[in-house]
Amino acid sequence: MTVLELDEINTYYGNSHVLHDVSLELAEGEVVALLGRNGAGKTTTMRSIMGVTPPRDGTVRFDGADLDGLSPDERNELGVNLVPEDRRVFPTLTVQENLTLAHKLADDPRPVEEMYELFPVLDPLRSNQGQNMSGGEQQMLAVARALIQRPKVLLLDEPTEGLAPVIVDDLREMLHDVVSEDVTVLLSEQNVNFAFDLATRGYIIDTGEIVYEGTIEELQQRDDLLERYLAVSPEEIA
Amino acid sequence: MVLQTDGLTRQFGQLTAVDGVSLEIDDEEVTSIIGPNGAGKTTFYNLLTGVLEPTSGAIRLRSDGELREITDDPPHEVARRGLSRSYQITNVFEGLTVRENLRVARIAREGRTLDFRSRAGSNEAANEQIDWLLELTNLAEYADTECDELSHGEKRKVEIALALAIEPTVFLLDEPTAGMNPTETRKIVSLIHRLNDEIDATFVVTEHDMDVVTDISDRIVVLADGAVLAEGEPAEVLADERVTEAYLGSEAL
Amino acid sequence: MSTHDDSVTSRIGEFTRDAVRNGWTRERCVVLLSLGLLLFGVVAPSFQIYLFTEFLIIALFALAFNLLYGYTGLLSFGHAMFLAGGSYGLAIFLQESEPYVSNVVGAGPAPLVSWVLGAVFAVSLVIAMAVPIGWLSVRLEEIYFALITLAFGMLVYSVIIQNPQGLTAGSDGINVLLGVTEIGGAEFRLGDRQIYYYLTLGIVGASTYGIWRIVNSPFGTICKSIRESPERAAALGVDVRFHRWMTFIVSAAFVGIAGVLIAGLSNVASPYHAHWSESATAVVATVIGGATYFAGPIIGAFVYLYARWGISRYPALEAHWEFFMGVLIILVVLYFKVGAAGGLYMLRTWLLDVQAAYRRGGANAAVGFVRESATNKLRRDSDASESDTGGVER
Amino acid sequence: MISTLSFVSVSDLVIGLSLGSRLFLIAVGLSLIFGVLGVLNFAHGALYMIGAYLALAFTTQVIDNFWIGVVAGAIGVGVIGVLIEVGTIRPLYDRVEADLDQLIVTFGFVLVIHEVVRFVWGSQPYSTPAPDALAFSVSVSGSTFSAYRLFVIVAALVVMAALWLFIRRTYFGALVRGTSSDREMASMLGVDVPRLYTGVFFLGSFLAGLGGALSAPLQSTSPALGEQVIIDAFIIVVIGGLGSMFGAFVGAMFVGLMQAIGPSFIAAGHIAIPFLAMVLVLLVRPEGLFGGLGE
Amino acid sequence: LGGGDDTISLGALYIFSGFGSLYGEEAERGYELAVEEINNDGGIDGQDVEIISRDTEGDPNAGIRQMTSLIEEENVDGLFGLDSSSVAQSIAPQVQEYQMPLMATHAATPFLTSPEGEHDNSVGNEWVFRNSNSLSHDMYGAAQVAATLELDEWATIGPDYAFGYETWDYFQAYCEGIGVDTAFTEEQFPALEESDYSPYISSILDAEPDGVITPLWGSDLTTFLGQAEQSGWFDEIEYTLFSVGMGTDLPADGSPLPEGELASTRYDPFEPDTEENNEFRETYVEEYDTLPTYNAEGAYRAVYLYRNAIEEAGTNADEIRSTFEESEHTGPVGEYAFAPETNQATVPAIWGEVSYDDEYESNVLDSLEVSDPSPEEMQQALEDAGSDLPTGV
Ligand SMILES: Nc1ncnc2c1ncn2[C@@H]1O[C@H](COP(=O)(O)OP(=O)(O)OP(=O)(O)O)[C@@H](O)[C@H]1O
Ligand SMILES: Nc1ncnc2c1ncn2[C@@H]1O[C@H](COP(=O)(O)OP(=O)(O)OP(=O)(O)O)[C@@H](O)[C@H]1O
Ligand SMILES: [Mg+2]
Ligand SMILES: [Mg+2]
Repeated sequence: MTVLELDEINTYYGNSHVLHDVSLELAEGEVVALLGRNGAGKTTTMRSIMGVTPPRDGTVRFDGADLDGLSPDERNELGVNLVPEDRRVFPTLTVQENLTLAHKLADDPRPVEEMYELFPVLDPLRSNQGQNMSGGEQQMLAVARALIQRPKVLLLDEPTEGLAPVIVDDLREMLHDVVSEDVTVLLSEQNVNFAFDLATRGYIIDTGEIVYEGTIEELQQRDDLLERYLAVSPEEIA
Repeated sequence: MVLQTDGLTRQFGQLTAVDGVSLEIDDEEVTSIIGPNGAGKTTFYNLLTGVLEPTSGAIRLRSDGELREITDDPPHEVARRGLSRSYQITNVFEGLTVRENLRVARIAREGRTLDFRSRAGSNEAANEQIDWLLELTNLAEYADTECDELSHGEKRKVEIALALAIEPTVFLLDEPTAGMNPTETRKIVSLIHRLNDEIDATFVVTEHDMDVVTDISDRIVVLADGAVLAEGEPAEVLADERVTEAYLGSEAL
Repeated sequence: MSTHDDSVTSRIGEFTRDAVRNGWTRERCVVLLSLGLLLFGVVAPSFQIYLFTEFLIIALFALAFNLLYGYTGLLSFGHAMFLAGGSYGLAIFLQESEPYVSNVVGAGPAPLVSWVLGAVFAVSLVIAMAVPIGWLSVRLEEIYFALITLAFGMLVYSVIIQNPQGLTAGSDGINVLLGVTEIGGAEFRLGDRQIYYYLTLGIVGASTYGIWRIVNSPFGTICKSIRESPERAAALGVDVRFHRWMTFIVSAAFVGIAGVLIAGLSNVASPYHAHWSESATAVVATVIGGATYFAGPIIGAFVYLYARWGISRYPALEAHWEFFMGVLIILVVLYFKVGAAGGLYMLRTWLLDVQAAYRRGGANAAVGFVRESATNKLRRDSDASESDTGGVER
Repeated sequence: MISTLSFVSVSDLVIGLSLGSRLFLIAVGLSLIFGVLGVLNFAHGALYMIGAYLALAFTTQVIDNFWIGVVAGAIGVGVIGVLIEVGTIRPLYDRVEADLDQLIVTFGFVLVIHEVVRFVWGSQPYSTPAPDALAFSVSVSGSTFSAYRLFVIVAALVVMAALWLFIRRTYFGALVRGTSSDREMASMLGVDVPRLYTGVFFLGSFLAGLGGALSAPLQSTSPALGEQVIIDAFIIVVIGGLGSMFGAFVGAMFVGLMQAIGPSFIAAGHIAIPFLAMVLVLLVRPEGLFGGLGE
Repeated sequence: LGGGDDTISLGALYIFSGFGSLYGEEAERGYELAVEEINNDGGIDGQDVEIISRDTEGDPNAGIRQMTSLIEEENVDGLFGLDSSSVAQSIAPQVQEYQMPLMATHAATPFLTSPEGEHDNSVGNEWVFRNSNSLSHDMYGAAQVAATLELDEWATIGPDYAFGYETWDYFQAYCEGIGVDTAFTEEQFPALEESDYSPYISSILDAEPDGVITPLWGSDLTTFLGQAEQSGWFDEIEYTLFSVGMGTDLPADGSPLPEGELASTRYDPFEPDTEENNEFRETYVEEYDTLPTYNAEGAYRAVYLYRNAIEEAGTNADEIRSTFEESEHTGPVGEYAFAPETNQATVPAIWGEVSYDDEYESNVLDSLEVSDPSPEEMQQALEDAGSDLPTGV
């Protein structure tokens, strides 16, 4: 069943037209990768879904309902969560407050303590302010803050950026678990291997247009696409 | 030796973020500092550049041919003495165009910050330098775009260009390729190689991308819990059991 | 002027035709504007000259304020203290030393010489104030900077009110009268409406040019970088605090010049000039004009002063002028995203587009363009969020 | 002129606390709105003035009941605050220079409110009688005070306690600090930002109105009422720490006591004392005595 | 806009915004009443009179801009008004240059009618007139009152600006000059718009003076009164002299001055008991439902001064000026003239005991019998006190 559907959306920043007729579909419980080079429009797509930069035309549907006109918080209410690429942890709130705030705002949240189990690194930092954390710690907190709200659709914008390899391993596993709980994930990544490990289907976006759509297996075979749009050479695919 | 730290320590309350780090960075070397998240890498940079004051320990930098203590110097003086950095969390002049961003660096570099009289951008030599940097970092296309209109990866390149622009003796790059796509990453790697070869620049780089680390490093330092866990030739360090466990995980060779 | 009248008019005609044909280059605009300003002093009704002189002075005040705010990112809520510094500097100098000057240079040129010396003294006084006050204030940023400058401003205000050593005449203020100067048989009164207008025009013009050069100099570029990210600027080798301090002093010095001029215009140095509400004038003018544009504060000062004047001409409005000014301020802020200057800038771009359409396809094309852009605008306004930042000519 | 004092007399203390209490009622709303919106609300003093006028109107012009006047003043001003926020502050949130634009709008409202009040009530000062139940004097160690003055001190303490509980209970502090530091992220996590802001504006304005209404029997009510007081409130908020409720309390009491003691030490300079204190605090501890500590 | 040919236009400069706006409102009532009467009565030589009023904002800078606009844009035939002494002092030299008559109706500083050169601050000139009495009159009266009270110690509490300080200076000088044997002790000058006078009140009570003179006005006075009452002021201080306490504000207020205290005013609606005054008072009460204040009366009388002058001499500014100078005038305050050199109207200050009048729901004064001083006596008093202050009369 389709949970999230983008139908020919066009998004602008002021006068500059960034997304051109982008269409996507996410079925329940699947992990879909959104790949493309820097500036291709991945973040903009996610912001369009979340409603922070709503598309000027085209529709975003969630569970069949048109999201047009809904504010980000209303979309969050429906179960959409975005982990932004620049992390955006609340700088003056402590780790505990960041988590508790997200917890209190959700209808059916996970317990706060569960997050510390998922990310043991955060445990000793409970009373550290967001602004005083290392880059990787912030990244983990950002992911935890989204997960705690038990989202239906999770938009992950480059979640592995700045994470140590061991932590990337952990994250991979964790997302596996998360997906098994029927969470639908849209994942944007520069770390192609990470995306390939998790996703079942993928889209490639380039200069604001979807140029490819297919399963990951197919994509892994398409050296031409990988090279042209993702600039990875086949040997780099583990 | 261009840069030396001596028992450098920094505490935040109970936490010792950097714990007695003594390092010597040699001329023309590329040193990678790796370590788990929260190991203290960025804090170490903040200490070197004068943003944070060490709880104890000393920092010495070679400038004008001799090793000088810079432990208590404020950031701008450290920069003037030849230590330049890029930020892990992008920190560029958002409201300025890419070209203006670089111009700021050039003006600072040339010590013309109090020049009221000439026109900004009228200095031909500086302009050439800026154009060269734009080419080098693949930003020419965005030269006249304001940074707040760039995507994340594009801004990352401005971040590096800024660090390069002040022609330091030592470059401190904090996760330079984070958020860049593979082509760009490769370009940054070759850029580091090139500068290292051509102008004998010294680099200290932190990275979580192991391909980059193995490619560029002459030497690797592993930090864990603020202290040096291992140090030495890349192959040797990466083969270290402790390093695999604390940091590399499945990326281990 | 009279002998070249024909050629001047023909040249103005030439310019105008050129301007229409080739678009408005910056140089041409400046030349036309200067001519207009020079003519203004001759042809305008006397009161309009007065009002315009006041506008020029307030424009300089706001412009100097914006050097600190718009370019360096520091909002000062106490800049009026330097306005007062300038006007009291002049007033006190004239009061205390005019007789001595007269002894030295003779009674004829004394008023002019005293004024010049007084102006120099006043600006030096302002700089002497700005050095320590700035040194302390630039330790703080953002709202804290605004508040500490407010505090210093009010301290200066209360010092003036307390009449230290009988220097400031307390709440009454000091009358400033610019006497008749006589040099080589020629007699003129510096305070004469027209003479004072040209004097102000010259000084404000030169100061504006000076500020324009400063914001476009390497110094100005560094200011902008500090506005955007002080940490990054420091990491590149900029001594941020020192640079802010210097900008503070430069800005104060220009405000001091405005203070000297305002004292001569209204013939009084009054404590009112130091009050925070006077600082607010610069802030309001800058905001309604558009802080991101160099000319923003000038346009804002114009709107502010002429709106006030316009209201005063209608007794029904004058009786409740604060209400109308308040509504005006609210509306301008609400409906002009980047201030009135931004509005003008967009209008200009739009007119040029219309012109281009006209040139491409005649009147029909132009009308078509107008219609299209109107519908586009309506559509864009209905978009929920749009991060159009404007700010073209920082 | 220095008079010999046995440090601080009881009467100075009572006067200082009562001064501080009224200042607190104004400053706390100002601080609250600043903490959330990042806007120094210049119209806060004008809102306080409306509160005083509404109390006056209910006490002497409409129904002769001071307490109803207080309630009406607080709620009425709260509603006016909501109208201002929804109509003119909210459209500016997404501006580049939102803070300053909003500040200027509130400045515009100072002028507008001022004229509207003058239109309705004229410029002449009014005095509001204290409620009958409190219209008697109390003698404290030789000095005479009205019972109402003491009541205001109690009222301020009650407000402080109520706010404290409210903030603790609702996780309001974190919500507010998080939202004010990153509005977009907060909305992505489910914060209805406009509603939160309107709510905060209501609360802040409500407190201003309450302060004005409660102060009415202590001073004359005239259109210029809020002008001086807003500057005092700024000082307090800075000394206490912007956005800190407890700071506002301590700052208000501090300034109140200083104003009470000041005149006995220095013949003039009452304007200067609070400003000097503010400069000192800013230089030594820029975030204010209780700023940056969280709530 | 502007004064056309068929109307006589006069420019009114008052404070209409901010703290002092009550003055503008009161003055407006006064001059509007005058205009209505005059125009109903056929105008001035058949021409309607029109008042163009402008707000000085109490700011010299704004005041001068408004004055310039009135003269140059509106072509007024004369100016009147001015509440703030600092505005008046900066405008005075200007009207001389414009050769434009100015009838000050309120601003009370003696320096306004002290010929330029007499004292550092003097700004008087032949174009500036004042039809109300000045602070100097008021304080001479206060000194006379003090002489009859024979108290040992006097203190003051006044607003922190020139008016507050000048009041205290003149009071001391005149007391010394006419030989009042007393000491001057505590002085307190709280800021304008002070919201709580308690600290100042307690400072004064601590000093235990027998009498206090206070020139507080407007909402400051109202605030002060409430707080003084609550601190037991009126039990402890024998006499409080409210200089111009019967000012603009009190008649309209619910908290009048305590009965039995002493106060002064620039105009008393019941004194002199002439037909002119009674008629003015009754018309005014009918129109505005409150007793006229001195600011209303001053503005009212200024319009009549212009009417009389223009009917006699036409709209030539110089002629108007000399008519002011030469004639005897009459108005609600009684008969008066403008003293030569100073152009100060010979209207004495009125001191009296405060009582409450049920009919008008307002405070009224029961005048004290004090003699009208001549300018020479006042001059003598200041000289005897060794003061360099000008009398301004
Ligand atoms: N605020 C903005 N204003 C104008 N243009 C913008 C803005 N943000 C992004 N853009 C432009 O929109 C395009 C798409 O940006 P987007 O951030 O969606 O890319 P991305 O695929 O996420 O890239 P990256 O991998 O670098 O994060 C880029 O060309 C960028 O320059
Ligand atoms: N100002 C501070 N106050 C308190 N703790 C801090 C502060 N700055 C950093 N820390 C803590 O110090 C530790 C080291 O942080 P640092 O940023 O140096 O890590 P890092 O090695 O750069 O990590 P990453 O790879 O994630 O960027 C972290 O646990 C961080 O939370
Ligand atoms: Mg992106
Ligand atoms: Mg780091």
